[in-house]
Amino acid sequence: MNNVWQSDWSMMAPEWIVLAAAIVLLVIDLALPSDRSRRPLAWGAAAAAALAMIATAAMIPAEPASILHDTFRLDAFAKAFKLILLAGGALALLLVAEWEPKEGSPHRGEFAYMMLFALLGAMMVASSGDLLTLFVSLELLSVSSYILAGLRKTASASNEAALKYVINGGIATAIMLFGMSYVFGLTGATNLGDIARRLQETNEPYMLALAFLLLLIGVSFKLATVPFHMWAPDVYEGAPVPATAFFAVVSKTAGFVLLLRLLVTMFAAAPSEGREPSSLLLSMQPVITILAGLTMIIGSVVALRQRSLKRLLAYSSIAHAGYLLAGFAAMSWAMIDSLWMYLLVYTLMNIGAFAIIAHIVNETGSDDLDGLAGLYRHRPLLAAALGLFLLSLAGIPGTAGFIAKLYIFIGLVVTEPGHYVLAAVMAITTVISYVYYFNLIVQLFFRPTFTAPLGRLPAGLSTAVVLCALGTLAIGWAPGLAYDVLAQFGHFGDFLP
Amino acid sequence: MMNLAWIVPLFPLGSFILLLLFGQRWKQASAYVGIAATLLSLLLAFAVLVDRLGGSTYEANWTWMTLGDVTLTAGISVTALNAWMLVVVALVSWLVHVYSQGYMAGDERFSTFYAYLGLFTFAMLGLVLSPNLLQAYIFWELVGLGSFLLIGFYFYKEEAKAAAKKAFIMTRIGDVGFFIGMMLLFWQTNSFDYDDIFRAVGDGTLSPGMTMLAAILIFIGAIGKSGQFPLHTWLPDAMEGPTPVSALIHAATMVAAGVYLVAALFPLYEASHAAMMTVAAIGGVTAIFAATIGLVQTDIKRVLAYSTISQLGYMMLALGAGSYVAAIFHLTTHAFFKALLFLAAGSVIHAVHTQNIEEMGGLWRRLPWTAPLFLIGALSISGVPLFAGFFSKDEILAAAWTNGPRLLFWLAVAAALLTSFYMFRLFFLVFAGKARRHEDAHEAPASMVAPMLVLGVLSIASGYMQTPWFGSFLGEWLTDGTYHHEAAPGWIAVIATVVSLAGILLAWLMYGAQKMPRDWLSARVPYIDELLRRHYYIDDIYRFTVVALVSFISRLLAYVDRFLVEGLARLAAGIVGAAASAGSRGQNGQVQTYGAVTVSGLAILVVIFALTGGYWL
Amino acid sequence: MTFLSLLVFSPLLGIVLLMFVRKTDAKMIQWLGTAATVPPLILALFAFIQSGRGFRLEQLDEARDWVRLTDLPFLTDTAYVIRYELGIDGLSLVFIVLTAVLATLAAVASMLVKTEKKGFFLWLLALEIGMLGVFAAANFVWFFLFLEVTLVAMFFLVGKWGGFERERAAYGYLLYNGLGSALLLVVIAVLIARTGTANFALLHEMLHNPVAQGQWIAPLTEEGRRWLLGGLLLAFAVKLPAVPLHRWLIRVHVEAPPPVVMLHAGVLLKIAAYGMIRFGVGLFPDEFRAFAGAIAVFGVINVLYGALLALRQRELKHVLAYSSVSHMGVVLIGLGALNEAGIQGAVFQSVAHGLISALSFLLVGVLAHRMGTTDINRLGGLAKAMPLFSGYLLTAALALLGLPGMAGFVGEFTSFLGLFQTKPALAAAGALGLIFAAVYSLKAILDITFGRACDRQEAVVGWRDPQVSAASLGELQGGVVDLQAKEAVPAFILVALIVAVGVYPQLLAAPLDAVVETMMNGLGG
Amino acid sequence: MTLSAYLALALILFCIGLYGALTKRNTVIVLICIELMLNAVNINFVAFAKYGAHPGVRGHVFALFAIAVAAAEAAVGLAALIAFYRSRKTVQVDEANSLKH
Repeated sequence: MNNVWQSDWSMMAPEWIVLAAAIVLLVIDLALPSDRSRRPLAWGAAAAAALAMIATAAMIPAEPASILHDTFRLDAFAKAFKLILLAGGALALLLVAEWEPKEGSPHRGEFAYMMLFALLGAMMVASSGDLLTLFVSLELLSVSSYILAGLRKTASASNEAALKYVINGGIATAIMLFGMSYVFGLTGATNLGDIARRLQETNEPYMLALAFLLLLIGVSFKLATVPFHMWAPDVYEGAPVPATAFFAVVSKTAGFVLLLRLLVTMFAAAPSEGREPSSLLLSMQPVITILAGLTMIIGSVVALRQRSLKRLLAYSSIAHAGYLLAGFAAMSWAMIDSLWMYLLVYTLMNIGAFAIIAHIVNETGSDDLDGLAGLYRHRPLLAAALGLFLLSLAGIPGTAGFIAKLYIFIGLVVTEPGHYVLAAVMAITTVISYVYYFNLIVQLFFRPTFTAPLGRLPAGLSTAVVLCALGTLAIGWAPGLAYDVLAQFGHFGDFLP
Repeated sequence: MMNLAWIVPLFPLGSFILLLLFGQRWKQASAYVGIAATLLSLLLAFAVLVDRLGGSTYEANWTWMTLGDVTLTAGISVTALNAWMLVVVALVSWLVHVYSQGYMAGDERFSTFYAYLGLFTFAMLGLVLSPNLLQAYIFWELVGLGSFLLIGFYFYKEEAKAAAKKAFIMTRIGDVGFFIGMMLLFWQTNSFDYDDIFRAVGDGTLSPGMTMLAAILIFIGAIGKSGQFPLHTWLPDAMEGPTPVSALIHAATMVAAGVYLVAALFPLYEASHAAMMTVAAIGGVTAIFAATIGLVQTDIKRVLAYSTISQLGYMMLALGAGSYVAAIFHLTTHAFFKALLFLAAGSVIHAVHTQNIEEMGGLWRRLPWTAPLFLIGALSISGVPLFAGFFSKDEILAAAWTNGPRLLFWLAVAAALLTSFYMFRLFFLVFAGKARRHEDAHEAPASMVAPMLVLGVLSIASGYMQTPWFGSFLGEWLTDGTYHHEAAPGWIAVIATVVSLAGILLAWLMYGAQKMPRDWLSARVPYIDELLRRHYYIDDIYRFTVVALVSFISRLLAYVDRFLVEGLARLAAGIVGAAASAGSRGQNGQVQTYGAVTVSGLAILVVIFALTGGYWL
Repeated sequence: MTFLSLLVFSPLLGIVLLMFVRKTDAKMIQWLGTAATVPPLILALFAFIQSGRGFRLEQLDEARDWVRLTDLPFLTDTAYVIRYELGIDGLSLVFIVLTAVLATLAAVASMLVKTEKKGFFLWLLALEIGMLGVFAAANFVWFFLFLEVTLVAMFFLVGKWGGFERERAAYGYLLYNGLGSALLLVVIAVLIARTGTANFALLHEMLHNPVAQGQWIAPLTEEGRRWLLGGLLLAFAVKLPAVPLHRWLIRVHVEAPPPVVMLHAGVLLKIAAYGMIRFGVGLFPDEFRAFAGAIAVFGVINVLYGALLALRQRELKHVLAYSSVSHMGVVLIGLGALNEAGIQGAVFQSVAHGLISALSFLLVGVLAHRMGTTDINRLGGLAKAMPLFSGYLLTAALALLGLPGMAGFVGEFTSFLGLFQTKPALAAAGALGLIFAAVYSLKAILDITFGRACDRQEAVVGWRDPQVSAASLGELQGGVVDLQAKEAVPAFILVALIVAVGVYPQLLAAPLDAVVETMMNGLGG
Repeated sequence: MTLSAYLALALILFCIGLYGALTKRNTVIVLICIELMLNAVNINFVAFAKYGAHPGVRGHVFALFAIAVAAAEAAVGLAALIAFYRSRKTVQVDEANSLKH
């Protein structure tokens, strides 16, 4: 084993960039006079995330490798998902830059670097090869997120959101950690590869299954899927919009990364007590299927009754988590591919939508969906962009949302036997989701306006909106762009250690 | 000339199109377009007929549509029957075109009238030239269209609207029978061509059952179009149309199309005794049935309409009795004398501006041309010897005697009696007696009288085509010389003469000389009178059965549609909505509840796992 | 060749140009919007004429790389490659010509739309792209893509420019059709997943050639195929629509602006017929046989149900809506017959109903504009004041009831001809619909045009169409204006087409013949 | 002492913590109960490290990390609670219910 100092630290270049940026910003924030605007700090953070993204992209051709006793892995999976995390993070930071709550934004500097820390945690999750680093980086993400949720110190909704987030997050951490302790107990190892190997020889199926279920429930907190989805609407509603966008996108992506790293790596080959000799993961497929179905149904049905845009998107994100979980539940060869594609698209369309909602909240102080009424009349381009994101969220062809959803569908039915019920549930919930997405479109385009015209979109938001819109359209009409990138990762053949 | 027969219908079609496009501009001159077009048709039709006299037939087909390996064709065929009908139709049509110039003068939709006439003539000529059932069906419906348009010509009258609608729908009912029969024949023989169908009938490809079914179904079409019982009710109402239209369409040509159709398909019918009996029975019943109603009508045109129905029944009876020639013979003579009667009636209406015969009287002297011509028509239809109707009716009675059931023969005789009675009741009420009103009534212009004159001549002359004395020109010709006149008992002619004269005498006693009280019968059996005046309540029966049933089903379905179908959709939406509300309420803001939900989810999964031992589902 | 791309996307040029027109310049928008529908019309007619002269349509096929979903090593090079593929045959061509013609006429008829014309035309052109694309697509993914473009465009056109209940109608449209589409998407996903291709020709090959079946990525059992076909049929049954899935249609017909209904009834409903023929009969001929009986029964139910309900309606748009249900039943009857006549009949009926309903709704638009209402009870005797209009309306009614010599008859006749050869008793029951068709169309149209003239003020009291009311209320002070030349021209063109198809159906039969024959070979007889 | 005794203890402790976290009204108690759950996990780790199938030091290390993280979480939790208290003047967790439905 090589010495710490002989490790190839350049593999961690993206992480270093983000970490360095976070620390530098922290220092600057402390040093800067309090009357100076912190907006440049957020821009700097976004730039850092973008830089880290470039660094990650530059490493795509590299062979998979690991350092620090295999606790940090840089395989195709890590690179691919880091790209999405960084893209989501950078875009969310653009929202931070234009964050203007009505009580003023004295904590924008903190907002920027805390988000960078959270992003760092999410990136480390993607690269972790060890239960310990996985746990610690996850907690870095979580704890930073709690702070992000409560950043509007004087706003009671924000405080409440943070409190709820912490309490539920704590419970989730405890449950997951409890599961981890059983896995550790069965194998005595913390390295994921070692665990996987030793689990093959274990003869404690019940404890193993219990560990699996504990881990699954723990992870479902991050995913915001049934049964651990209920915190999401409250927290999304109470948190500042950029934080909400971050939770909906980066946190969720990190959750799926965790799901794959943790459950697939460890349990794909673990024995089970099923009818025929198969792996524990496969024997748990029905559970995941049911949870995915419930998530889709609850997310899309309850969204029908929402008036708050943030809350609505929270339920919508639950439904989307259900689609993603369905893609996972299918366990076809397209699983990771389809999740990556969906998460990429999901990031673009969600951040785009949140950027416009952020603008509306900034201008009107409310996120009621009436605020959208008649937007088309004064800000046709803005309305068109939001319409595009909503269509994409609804999975209408010609937008990125369709092509990603199609791939999930294909994954669902390519297995033998196919998951037709899940596909049907997904199809029906998609149609149910039309109701609330198109309800927003109706507000945007059909209804007369009640409120004063919105101001122009500030630079940060418009950058985010333009990037997301271009991405959504480009992937919708030329999905080859995204799939060619995906093909670079060689179907994550090096995923299992 | 026969290869040019396809041009015959095109002249009126051209007239229709031209008048539709330019009629508004040409106004009264439109008549000349129509008259010229039909005259050209008539001349060409004559030429074809003359050509046909040589004995050859002609048939030409063009591809109309290919359906895989089946090719449906459109074409023309000139057979004896077709050529004959062509001339009859073209002739009557031309005469009506001429007549209308006077009758319709001053109407603001004059050109439209001529356009519609052209359309109708086109369709009717096309119908008689059809070499196959499909084409016949197409033109069959198109003549219905012409009839519909012309009945509804006075569109602003509610009665005209209702009559037009009724005419179309009642005939449509029959047409569907035709449609189904035609389709069945195609199913069995893979062809619509008359020749192919006849061949299939001949070589037994078509089973007897199917033959009967198809024949009867097609006959339903004929029932509808020819106003046979029980689909006759539209025809009297159709008198809402202008009178020339009644003459052309609802007396001479279109209503006879049913007879023509059965005649054209005669080999099919001959193959099925049951079908023949159906035709005969319907014809016989209609003949007497309509004649009885005709007794009590007070509208001049309605009397004639019921008389038309009755006479068409005669023709059907002839066909059913197997005498194809008699049917066509009567069709021809009827076309002439009934057209004459209608045109004369039109002239009367033109003069007195009413159709109610109770308000007429003593017009003999005021209408010096019309009255005698009407008399000729009446004599002819009554079957008075030496007039055309006598010969054709005699032929039918003979056929009914030799081939049909006895009952039908006697029904026909009774109908003959009634016919002459109501025709002369009409004649005496209109022309005899004292003038009641209309001192200013005057004779119609020459353009109206001239066609009547021609028809008057034909109403006498046309009978001599087929007489016991001068040979059977028509029969020989229609059957390509294989016709042999079945010697009917001589007394039939005597009986026919006696009953017709008896009818006239009775009418004279009651209405001419007024020796007998008019309410002689109605006073004694008032319910019969009432029954007749209400047309046997047929319309009411329909209203309370078929119409009520359809509207009941329709209302039922409307409820199904609104409550069941829509209800299920709303139920689904309601369930989703209720679930949404429930889910939304479940989200109660209590963070500990959220945790509890999670933990119970976990607990459920663990318990299921523990119970099933990993055997999920 | 890029002919088809040009054909499908040429309205895009109009969309781009329209973006630069001022919102208030109604005249310019109308002119430009109409002009933008002309290029596809010219191209479509050109293709139609050329194919009539023996040009082989396969030469127009286009393919371009679009996306390769995965390049897993165990898959062949062509698996999961979805290409941008357009290609037409006689069947598609017929529908493309129909679309192009109706789109232009609908654009002309849109002059009666007064509010937000710019947006209206943008969506109308988008709708046209979608419709053209649906018929030109040679690939399931692109078919679906274009189908959803029409869905969104229709949602906007109905929801924004419709009557009082427009949003409800738009939602009904969206949800019913969305469900249909979602089901279709599942079927498409299964087909792609199992065979690795979305191309129609390749799919056909994969499904029928035993050698190709060896290349399947996952097996597709007999039962699985039946399920797929069932899903396809159900998806298209929603869009057709078949009773009892028709409620959305009624609302859309009533609420949508008439030019949009022209396209909706004229073309969009036909996508279902096209889909059933192309995918149902084309891809699953053997399985289709098992469904044929049920389809025919549903067809007859549709015919009678629609017709009987149309009898009761006193709102012209309702009558026409239920008559659409009835007429689409004839399409099902043709399909249920599953022979050459039947399938051609289904296509004929589709085209015929397309033309006829376009004519009807063109006139409905004019009527609503002039009288402010389409309530039959409030109208009457219009033939006096508007003779030309009434003539056209009567023509439409006659076409609707299937008068021979007009297109509707050809469709009905051919469909029934097909069914009579397989299920004569059922066909005879369906033929009763012909009677009801005569009753409801004449009842409605004669009550409007014939009889005593209505009091105009009285008629207007019931106006309910906010889009037309503003404009027409002003004109109401004056007398009623008959059909104007610019309105009469599209009506005349439609009548001419209806008569042309009715008199000489070979016009349509010729391009279809080869396609139908190939399908019949697939059916094995 | 056997492994299972420790495991049982940990499980009981975990359940007590969980019960408290879900039922106690005072937020401070709730946070303490969450700490209890995390400590149950630590018992598991240490027990496995000592008596498990593969004894070693990894379990101890993991427990140390878990303690550190738990402390961080508790700190943030209390900070959130203080902020909440400032705006609502209560520490009752069931009164944190303005965001719902």
